[in-house]
Amino acid sequence: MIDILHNLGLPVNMSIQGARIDDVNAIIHWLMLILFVGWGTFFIVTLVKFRASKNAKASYTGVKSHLSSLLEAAVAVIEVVILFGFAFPIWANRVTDVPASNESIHLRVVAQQFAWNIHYPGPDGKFGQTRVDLVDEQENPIGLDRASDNASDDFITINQLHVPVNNKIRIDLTSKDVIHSFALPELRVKQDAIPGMSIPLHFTATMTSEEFLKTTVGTSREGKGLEIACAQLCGLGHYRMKGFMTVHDDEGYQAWLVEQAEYLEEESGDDDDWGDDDW
Amino acid sequence: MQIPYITEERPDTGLTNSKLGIWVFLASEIMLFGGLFSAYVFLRIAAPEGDFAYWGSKLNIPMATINTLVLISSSMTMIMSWASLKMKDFEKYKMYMGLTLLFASIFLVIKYFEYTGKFHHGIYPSSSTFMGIYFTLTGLHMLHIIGGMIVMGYFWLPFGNKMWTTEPERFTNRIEIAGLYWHFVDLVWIFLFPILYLL
Amino acid sequence: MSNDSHHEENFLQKYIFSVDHKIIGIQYGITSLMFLFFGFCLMMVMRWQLAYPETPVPYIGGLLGETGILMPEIYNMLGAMHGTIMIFLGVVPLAVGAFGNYIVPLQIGAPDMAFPKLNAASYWSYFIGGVIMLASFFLPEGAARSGWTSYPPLSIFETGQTAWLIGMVFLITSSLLGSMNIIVTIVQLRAPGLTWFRLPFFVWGQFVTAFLLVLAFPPLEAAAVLQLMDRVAQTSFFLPSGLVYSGAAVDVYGSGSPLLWQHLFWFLAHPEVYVLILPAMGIVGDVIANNTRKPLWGYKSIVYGSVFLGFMSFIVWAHHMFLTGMGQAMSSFFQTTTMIISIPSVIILTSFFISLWGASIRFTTPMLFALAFLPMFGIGGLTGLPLGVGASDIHLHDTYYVIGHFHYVVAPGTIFALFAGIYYWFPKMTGRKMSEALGKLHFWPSLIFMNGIFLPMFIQGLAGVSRRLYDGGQSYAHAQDVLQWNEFMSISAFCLAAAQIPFFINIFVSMFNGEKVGRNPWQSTTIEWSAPSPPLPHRNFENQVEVYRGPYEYSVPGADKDFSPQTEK
Amino acid sequence: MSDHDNGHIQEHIRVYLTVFGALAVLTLLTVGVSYLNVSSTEAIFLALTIATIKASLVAGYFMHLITEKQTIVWLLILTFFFFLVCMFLPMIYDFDHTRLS
Ligand code: HEA
Ligand code: HEA
Ligand code: CUA
Ligand SMILES: [Cu+2]
Repeated sequence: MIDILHNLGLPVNMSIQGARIDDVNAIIHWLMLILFVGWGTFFIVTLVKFRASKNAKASYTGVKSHLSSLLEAAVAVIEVVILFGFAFPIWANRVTDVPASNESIHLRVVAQQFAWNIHYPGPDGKFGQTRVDLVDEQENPIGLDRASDNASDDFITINQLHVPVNNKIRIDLTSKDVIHSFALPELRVKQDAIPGMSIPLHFTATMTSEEFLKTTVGTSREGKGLEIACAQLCGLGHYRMKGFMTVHDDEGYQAWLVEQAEYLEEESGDDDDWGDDDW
Repeated sequence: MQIPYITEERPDTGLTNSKLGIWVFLASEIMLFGGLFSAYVFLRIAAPEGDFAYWGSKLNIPMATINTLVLISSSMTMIMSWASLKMKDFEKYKMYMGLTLLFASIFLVIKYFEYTGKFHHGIYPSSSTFMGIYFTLTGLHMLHIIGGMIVMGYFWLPFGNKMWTTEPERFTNRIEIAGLYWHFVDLVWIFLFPILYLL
Repeated sequence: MSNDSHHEENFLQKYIFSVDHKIIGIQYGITSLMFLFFGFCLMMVMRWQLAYPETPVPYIGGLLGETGILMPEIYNMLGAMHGTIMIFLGVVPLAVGAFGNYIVPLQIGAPDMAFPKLNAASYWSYFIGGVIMLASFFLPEGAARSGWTSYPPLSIFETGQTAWLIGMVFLITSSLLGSMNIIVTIVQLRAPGLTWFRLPFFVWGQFVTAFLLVLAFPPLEAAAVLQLMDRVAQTSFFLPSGLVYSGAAVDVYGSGSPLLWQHLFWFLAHPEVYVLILPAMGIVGDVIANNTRKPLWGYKSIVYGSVFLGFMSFIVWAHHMFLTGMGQAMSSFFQTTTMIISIPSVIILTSFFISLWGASIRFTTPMLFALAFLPMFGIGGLTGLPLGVGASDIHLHDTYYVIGHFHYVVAPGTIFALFAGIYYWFPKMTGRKMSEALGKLHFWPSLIFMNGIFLPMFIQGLAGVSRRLYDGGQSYAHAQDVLQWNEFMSISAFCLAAAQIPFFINIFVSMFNGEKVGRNPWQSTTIEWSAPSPPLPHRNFENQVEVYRGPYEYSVPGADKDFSPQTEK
Repeated sequence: MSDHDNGHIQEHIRVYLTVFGALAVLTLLTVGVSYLNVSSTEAIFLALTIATIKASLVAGYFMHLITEKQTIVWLLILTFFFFLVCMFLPMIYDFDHTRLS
């Protein structure tokens, strides 16, 4: 059923949530198509049939039956079905089934002009504190307070989101400056990042990046991996506020975590200006 | 063809044009202040606990109470000036309208002292969200007062009220319309006073 | 007012500072067409950049800087101003200011608007607002660049927004004055015998629209004042605590909320979109009845439908905000109201369709535009449904799908209806008919190219391409598959521009050389056609009109001609 | 109301004066109440109730709403409804956002 939309451009879906979103999308588009074709046929038939050159005298009363009311009622009923059958449950899943920290991979994303800062809690699974006065665009973009509890093993990547496949991922989303919108088109994830608010979102990827890349073979996007897009106008760099996303298998993810932990180690080694020698 | 129903009422609606016009205008004013009141509530909820109350306590309640009374009095003199016209007593109208203008000016003077008092203490709209909304709401209300004073002043001065001799009915209607506006401004203050000063 | 038409008026009084609703209507019309044209030009520059990113813009490149390449900040300015100009300076003034002003008093048999001086004030307030908006391009700060929605905090940090806000205050004032006037005029100045259900549908459309403007615009005015305070008095109504902007903590009190703006903005802007469509539907209704030579089918349900539409439009605004973190209860509420509001639109559209059955359809130019409105609005409206369902909006929000959705309703929808109105009422305004041949030359290419621009947007939107992208999606991987459409759409847009040339010529040629026609060239029933063309200054009709029947009494059985005007016994 | 005779008006004037008195008293009352030691919900409730009473007096008598024509009453009911909708907006923020912190 979704094929028709895929052919119209809907990207390959690679998340559990996305499948259901695609279902609604397909159903609504079918409804739209049927209505449009139905009405359109009626429209064209009347235009031809009742043109003045053929039908010189109009009828004062016109159509007598009230079939159309039935049709309107039918549209209303279908809408009710879509709402109660799909839309509400999906939304409920989106906002009330947010997994807790301990049953998911829990990350924070702090958007800023024009980058995505991704805050990993490290092995302890707990985030350190952040403070506005510690923000330093070069060295500490989210103002992480290394001295606070749980902060020592936290690490931050810029524009690099790494997650494991088939795991519940939870992201707490916020922004430092203006409103951005965190979008992963292939996972059907989109959520505004609003300063002053921290909004949770969650998803489960069903494909690794590698598998995904195979699906793109032969298309114009061949070889281009997954990306984080910004969907809300956020200034003149909005169009290039792009992040990269990698979905690993479990081993790959663990390996990546270890690698990050090593970086952290190295950096905290020379404490006068850390990170300086790496770049 | 003339525009009908300027002085006499349209039979089926029972209204003159300007009567309906001012009420539609007031409806839009209700929504204007509605938007601001809802912003006030919104911001109050968003602000840290007790923030609004803390800044609110910096306002001067006695001055505002006097101002409330002044404004109520001006509303009363306003309606009396209309009633005087209804009784064809132009001299009384002049007196009551003059009083209304006087009360309105007193209101502005007191507000002036309130504002400058705040400025002297280094309190500006940017000092806190509460102060921001306080200055915005009262400032906008003050603009309404000034607008009303201009209109009423015009009807009070000789060149504005010479219509009384030619078309007394129409002039009386105009005063009624101006009055409706003025009472509305009063009514807004009746809500502003508790939500800004007392809560 | 002193409307004794005997005393001589000089040129200024007669054509510039006139208080005659017809002159004001025409002033509105000319000004708003120029703004539409200007908004169109801005968009063409944008479309050039989208099709050929970072290549110098031909002809006017010199205006954009040395290289002639459109820079991102200018792209954002053009985008914001295209939206603002098209909506607030183009379509609303044309639909409400021009048609509302010119036609409503005539259709209800009134000598003028209820408050002629306010009417003039409304026009001049609009004019000043427009000048401020245009002037903002030449200010050192430049024009607004945070979208027509002006979401804070961006709009507070970016330059150029102050002029936008001040301009908006003038435009809002203008709309308020204008719509107060329309409400009072319709309630008070209906000719004897013209009961509510004898009003042409166009008047109903204007009536509901006027209510939307009067009640929905003030909250935006409030919001504009608050944003102005944030910008000039350093308050922080829309700025939360703890912001860091370009590397430094923002020095304000904080504790505000960016969402407050969104709520107040959409509280206006959703009703606003029905402001764009209701007058258009009104025009379409009138034109269809006239050219089918039969009454509108289900007139009453159309009227109730539009009243209900107006009412509901106040309680759906948050469907623009599903992704701001809305919880279950609220999103369910707004999804439900959004679905409910689609029903009256379906009813109105269905009635229009059914009106065609049994008709004797004349394919005049206004009728062609009105007919094209139906499926085009159909596409636009139907694509509103997946946006109104939260689940599918997750994928479609802020993509080109949204752009496609609303352009279908406003461009081949409203703009076409307004074209229909211009062709239809031109004879009333000038006493001459517009050329049918040029009209058709205008219609067919416009129809084709409109679809050429906007259909591919759905494809791009489904692929997930965000809107407001300076490079049209070049830098994003997921856009690669649909990028080829950009050039196609842009070329269609340039062709659409070319397709407006016959229209332009038609207006000027017909004004002076068009076929002279009598009072009622379309053999119509509504009251405006019983006035001379153009109607008499300051009084419209020779005598007080009286009304004896409903608005669309065409082909009444037993009547001697196929139309029975409302003013004839 | 153009056919009012003087007697009627005299009666109206008495009403106006009474209303004025009531407004003054209520103003003092609301100030007095604000010094009471009640919880903030109660304080809000009291202050708004008194304000509403005052506003109704002004609207009803000074603005003649109680004897006003149907058209205007309906206009105001409609406006008031949308006013309430507008007031509903902060509530949305308050209790139905999936925000943390
Ligand atoms: C005239 C303007 C107009 C109109 C009439 C509409 C009508 C509708 N709109 Fe649209 N909308 C806009 C202008 C308009 N909109 C604009 C400008 C925006 C974007 C703002 C921005 O972000 O910049 C927007 C955005 C927008 C969104 C937000 C999207 C997002 O940002 O994620 C939503 C979501 O619910 C929505 C829904 C709807 C719905 C359900 C209708 C319904 O009322 C539609 C009902 C109509 C129908 C259901 C069609 C019925 C007809 C038929 C069925 C006949 C078919 C005919 C033939 C086949 C011949 N609109
Ligand atoms: C009424 C509203 C309206 C109208 C009619 C249009 C008309 C058009 N719009 Fe626009 N548009 C918006 C409202 C409108 N738009 C809004 C609100 C936005 C969002 C802005 C934002 O992101 O903030 C937008 C954004 C927008 C974008 C997306 C930009 C982006 O996201 O980066 C694009 C891209 O192609 C676009 C294109 C077009 C095109 C090709 C037309 C064409 O259909 C134009 C057709 C125009 C005409 C046919 C008018 C012709 C009139 C004349 C020629 C007059 C003749 C003059 C005389 C006789 C004197 N518009
Ligand atoms: Cu960040 Cu757009
Ligand atoms: Cu909407």
